Amino acid sequence: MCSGTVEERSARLVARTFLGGGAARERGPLLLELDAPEIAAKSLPGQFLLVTCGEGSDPFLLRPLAVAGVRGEVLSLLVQVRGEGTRRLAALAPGSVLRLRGPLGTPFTTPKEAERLLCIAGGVGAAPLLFMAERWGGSVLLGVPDASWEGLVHHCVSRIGSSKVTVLSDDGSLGEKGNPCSFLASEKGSALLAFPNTRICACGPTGMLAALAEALPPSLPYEASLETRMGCGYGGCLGCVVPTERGRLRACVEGPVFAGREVRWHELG
Amino acid sequence: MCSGTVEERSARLVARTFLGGGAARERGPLLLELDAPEIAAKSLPGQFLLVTCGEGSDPFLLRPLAVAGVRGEVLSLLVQVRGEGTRRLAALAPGSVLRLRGPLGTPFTTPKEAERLLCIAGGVGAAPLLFMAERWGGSVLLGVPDASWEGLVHHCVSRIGSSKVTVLSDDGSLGEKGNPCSFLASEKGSALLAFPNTRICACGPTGMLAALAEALPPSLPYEASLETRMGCGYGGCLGCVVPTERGRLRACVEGPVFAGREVRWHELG
Amino acid sequence: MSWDDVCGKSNPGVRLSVCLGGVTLASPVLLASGVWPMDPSLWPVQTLRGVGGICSKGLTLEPREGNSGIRIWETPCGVLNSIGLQNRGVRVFVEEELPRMAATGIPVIANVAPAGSVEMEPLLAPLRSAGASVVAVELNLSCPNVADGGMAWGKTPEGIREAVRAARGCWPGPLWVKLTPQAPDMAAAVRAAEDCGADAVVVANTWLGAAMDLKRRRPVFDRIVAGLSGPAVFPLSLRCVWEAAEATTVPLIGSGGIASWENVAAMLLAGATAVQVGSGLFRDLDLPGKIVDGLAAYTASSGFGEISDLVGTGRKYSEYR
Amino acid sequence: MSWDDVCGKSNPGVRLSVCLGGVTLASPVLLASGVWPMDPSLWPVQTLRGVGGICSKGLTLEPREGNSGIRIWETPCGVLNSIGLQNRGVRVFVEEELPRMAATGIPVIANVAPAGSVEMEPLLAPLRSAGASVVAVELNLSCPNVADGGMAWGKTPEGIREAVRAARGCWPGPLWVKLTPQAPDMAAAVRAAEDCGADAVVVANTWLGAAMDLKRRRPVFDRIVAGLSGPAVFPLSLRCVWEAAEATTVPLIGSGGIASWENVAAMLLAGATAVQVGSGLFRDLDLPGKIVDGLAAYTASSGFGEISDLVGTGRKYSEYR
Ligand SMILES: Cc1cc2nc3c(=O)[nH]c(=O)nc-3n(C[C@H](O)[C@H](O)[C@H](O)COP(=O)(O)OP(=O)(O)OC[C@H]3O[C@@H](n4cnc5c(N)ncnc54)[C@H](O)[C@@H]3O)c2cc1C
Ligand SMILES: Cc1cc2nc3c(=O)[nH]c(=O)nc-3n(C[C@H](O)[C@H](O)[C@H](O)COP(=O)(O)OP(=O)(O)OC[C@H]3O[C@@H](n4cnc5c(N)ncnc54)[C@H](O)[C@@H]3O)c2cc1C
Ligand SMILES: Cc1cc2nc3c(=O)[nH]c(=O)nc-3n(C[C@H](O)[C@H](O)[C@H](O)COP(=O)(O)O)c2cc1C
Ligand SMILES: Cc1cc2nc3c(=O)[nH]c(=O)nc-3n(C[C@H](O)[C@H](O)[C@H](O)COP(=O)(O)O)c2cc1C
Ligand code: FES
Ligand code: FES
Repeated sequence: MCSGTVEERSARLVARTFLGGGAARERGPLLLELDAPEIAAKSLPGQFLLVTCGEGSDPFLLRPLAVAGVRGEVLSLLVQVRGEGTRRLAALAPGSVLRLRGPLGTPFTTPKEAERLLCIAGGVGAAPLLFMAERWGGSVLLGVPDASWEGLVHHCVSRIGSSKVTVLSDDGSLGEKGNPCSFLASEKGSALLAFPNTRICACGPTGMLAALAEALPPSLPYEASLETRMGCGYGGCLGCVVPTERGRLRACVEGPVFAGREVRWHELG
Repeated sequence: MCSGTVEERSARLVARTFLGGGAARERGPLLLELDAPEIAAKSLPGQFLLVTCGEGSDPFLLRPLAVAGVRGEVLSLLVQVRGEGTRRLAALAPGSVLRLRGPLGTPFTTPKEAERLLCIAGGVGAAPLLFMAERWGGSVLLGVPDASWEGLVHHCVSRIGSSKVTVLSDDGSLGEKGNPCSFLASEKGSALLAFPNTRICACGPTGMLAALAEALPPSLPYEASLETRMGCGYGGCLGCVVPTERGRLRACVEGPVFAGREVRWHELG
Repeated sequence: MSWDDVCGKSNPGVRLSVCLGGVTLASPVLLASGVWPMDPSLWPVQTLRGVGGICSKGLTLEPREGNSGIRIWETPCGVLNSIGLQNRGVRVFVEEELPRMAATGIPVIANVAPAGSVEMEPLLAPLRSAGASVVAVELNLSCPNVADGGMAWGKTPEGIREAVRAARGCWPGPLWVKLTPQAPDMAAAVRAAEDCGADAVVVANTWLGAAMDLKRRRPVFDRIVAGLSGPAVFPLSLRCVWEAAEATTVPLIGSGGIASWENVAAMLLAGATAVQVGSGLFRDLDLPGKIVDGLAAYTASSGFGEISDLVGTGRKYSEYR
Repeated sequence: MSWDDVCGKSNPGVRLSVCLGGVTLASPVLLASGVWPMDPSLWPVQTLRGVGGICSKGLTLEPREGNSGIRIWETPCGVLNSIGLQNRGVRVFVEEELPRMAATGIPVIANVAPAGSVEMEPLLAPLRSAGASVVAVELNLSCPNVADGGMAWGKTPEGIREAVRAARGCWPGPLWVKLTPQAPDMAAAVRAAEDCGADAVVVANTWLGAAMDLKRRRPVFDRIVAGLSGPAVFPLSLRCVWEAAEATTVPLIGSGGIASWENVAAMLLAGATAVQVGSGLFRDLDLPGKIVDGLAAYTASSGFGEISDLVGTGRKYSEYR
């Protein structure tokens, strides 16, 4: 009857790797590796966790973070420091114990045999997509702002192979100059999309996801993982809803992965 | 005009030593050594600091802790874990940075040349008295509950010499069986008090301090350092007042050291 | 997993059950309205240990899609919410959601949010037809996040009287009334509810707050104001419970900021018979279980045999005011 | 150290000063009543940077020794206090304390807590005689910690009117009125103050809370209830300021939970002209300086030249309610 698979457990931080270069080091992205066998075993690409970022009740809410990979009993997260919670998280020394709630949400659709997976990532949006590409094969289009993101690029390459990763940067200092949208509009990009049976998974800034929904050929399956503020993570509070053609749906249950063309992008803050 | 000497500064924790034995280890007392040159230089025995016990606003208030010693630029605190704040404080690894506010309060009266100082400590109440005895000479009567306090006894002995420390424990497992009050009522204790020009400084549980006020010969100067809840530490909020013959006085300005016979002990919670 | 499994196991020797205006619950810890899914397949199982009952989402006559824009905003030790009663309507509740919830064996309390007295009968009729599946109706006079009905009603004793009378007229079973802390006089509010037949009073819903978005230079919430909950408000809700207990003999259910067994013990000492846990679950899915464990130990160490023996024991002190 | 030294230095390019109902202050950040010593020899110097004025402790006609028992209790992100207006009385203030405070060059606001209308004249007469040393009188209609006067007055528009009228009659200088958040209708409260001649309104004092001592099994405070302040209440006081700004054109001074420049910016965007910082000092003695630094940077990045240009800019959003 109460068949919920969501669990909340303590997990030890076994490793912390700063991927950001130079001055950006503290900002991340960081790779956090956690010893979390039960949750790791159940997690699928596109699912996420809620994570405590310190003791006491301030910050009060847990932070949503995508499962960025599972290797045996170790679950990894990719974290970009944006505010106080992620700052505290990034400051935790290996050995620290966190509480994890998960796995949460609906994963990306498992590609069919015949399908070819194209993952489109903006910055730390790479997190769920790396897990996806690692699990199901496929290539990754990764857009980043500038060269301070080199560490993330290396991390992607080391995990899924350089032949599978196309890098774009806003200022041209890493890979090609541009972003996933401008790339897909280019000749090379169109060729990529013309490949038969392509399935697209995307995660990154809302603007990018919305632009993709406009730009991608309507025939291509397109799923996007969205970010919203969350209370509970298990579908109780309705704090995380996303406006869609099917009404206001919970990012933590029906999402965070939504059919890209179902989302009412213009209604999103 | 605004000549306040209170400062608030960041200070690095340079060493943490657990003095509690066995299972009591985490409970303390712990010795915390902080690199705090400016505050160390100004601190006098009996004065205290307010100390943050973590980031964020929970716990919200700083914790009052007596200055337990000063050696060059290093200021030491003796902390017993009683609640959430001291628990967090005890969990901080060396290298952590704390905020310190101080030095606060009125110190113990400096003994006159001719005076012989007798310090009476209950448990972690030893903190300001060790500083006192170290600075001005004098002997220490230290009452503890049981053998788990051995580390504190050793610490006292190592700082002021075994000949100067008399140890009493409630269960007789360390030093003599008894407590400072029962000891002073004994023959040995009376002899100690009969010594001319004795000045008494005490710190420890309120019950002990009150009992001393009753028991000590009225001719002996008797000062006691009290514990009350505090907001500001600098005399602004009037949250820390102690009922005395001269009215409700601030423990953070007029105290924490009070003339023992001036305090209205029965009005204390 | 049955109700018996989830309650009462871990604390032999201390009786956890409470009697609450005609309803006996296995534990004084309820899950507050609006934080728990209506679909048991989503329920995190570990949370159910220690739970004496579950309050439904605020139900309205017709389905509602709730508020637009940001709905959840973190504050120091708390959270602001502006959900706006998103729910599928009382009929879908009775037909689809309630049967599944009731089948878990955990008592279900139906939280209803009528937009006015005229809605009372059509809103409660479907619940009457649900029979014993609804152990109590919780009349929400306190939602700060909708324009109609809700809090406006709950702020004055007259409004409370009107609403409770209307509900009492069409709901024969146990009737709980959930007050708003925006009511300026808790004592008068709780007496109004009692006078008109409330079997228990919930003290209280969220506190009206606001937040500003410095980047967008506008209020965070589309409706500007939102409801504050979480540990930040605990001292305030405890005070409300104290004041309410001063004024009534109707059983009280404390709500607002509960995040530990100590909070619950404080509520009981102040006069509450039970409590509701809401945002506390956002931080700790084991909270109900931890609460009953801690409460049972405190009860035993106080020399009592039942958790409910604690109720009001902090009120004997009389040197006040 | 002079007033000029402590304000305005660190932010060239952005003007920090504000005009507040006839008083010009070098910074919008004031030290709230009740958290700052009356004796400048105790003032932590580092706190003065960024401070535009200092509110005195609540002054009463006769000396008061304040409340017995525990006076300060920590809560999640906040603090409950039950000081009960301990002070040496208005005459000692005028003769001993005020001259020393005024000599620092920092504007002093006299916070007065009359026990009733009859006390108004004798309480304000000594302050009149103090001349320019008192830049404003802050009429405290909001102390939750005493049995007489205080909050009871401030809860209704009628009470506010009576009190402000009485004060206005015997205080010709700038008159600020400090409201209680327990007033059920902030808009009505602030209008009442405005109607009777308040030059500025402080929104608001502490929130009525309580705490229970589980060991002693009784309320922590001898008076049971106490005033909650600190970051926990910030969302609540911001909402009060929003509501007040909706109802009045009198300058507002935000108070309650301010612990960062972001909090102050939010208050200004919501319509406050200045703010008071109280318990925030318990945690951070550099708070006022940090606030003006952050505010100045935010002002500049918003394209404004003065901090006061921010006032009300968060209110232009109109899709609400
Ligand atoms: C399903 C999901 C998966 C995510 N995966 C990742 C990931 O793998 N790596 C990563 O770096 N980030 C991820 N994010 C974004 C991440 O949750 C936010 O950056 C983070 O919560 C910010 O917290 P903070 O305390 O640093 O910021 P603050 O602004 O201080 O946070 C204040 C509050 O707002 C919430 N909040 C702020 N920004 C966001 C946001 N963009 N999305 C959701 N909540 C927000 C916080 O959770 C917190 O409750 C994900 C978000 C969602 C919803
Ligand atoms: C002047 C002075 C000097 C002190 N020196 C020392 C010392 O050297 N070593 C030491 O171990 N302890 C000392 N104490 C006691 C120490 O401050 C408390 O044990 C500590 O504040 C408890 O905090 P907590 O978070 O662990 O407990 P909690 O009970 O969780 O604290 C909750 C709140 O109550 C306050 N509080 C609780 N107990 C006390 C108490 N006994 N005294 C004052 N405030 C209290 C806390 O500061 C906090 O604000 C001193 C107290 C004072 C007033
Ligand atoms: C996200 C959210 C949604 C809520 N929805 C409702 C509701 O529909 N009906 C209701 O009566 N109370 C609702 N509440 C109020 C809670 O039931 C509870 O009374 C309040 O949050 C205070 O308790 P807490 O601090 O434990 O959360 C909601 C609270 C939150 C946080
Ligand atoms: C210890 C303490 C004493 C206070 N005394 C007074 C007072 O005498 N008069 C008054 O008007 N407000 C008094 N206040 C209220 C503060 O001035 C301020 O309005 C309130 O604490 C909210 O602000 P904060 O959250 O910044 O502290 C007191 C507050 C505290 C914490
Ligand atoms: S976060 Fe609570 S429903 Fe999604
Ligand atoms: S702690 Fe504020 S006056 Fe002593």
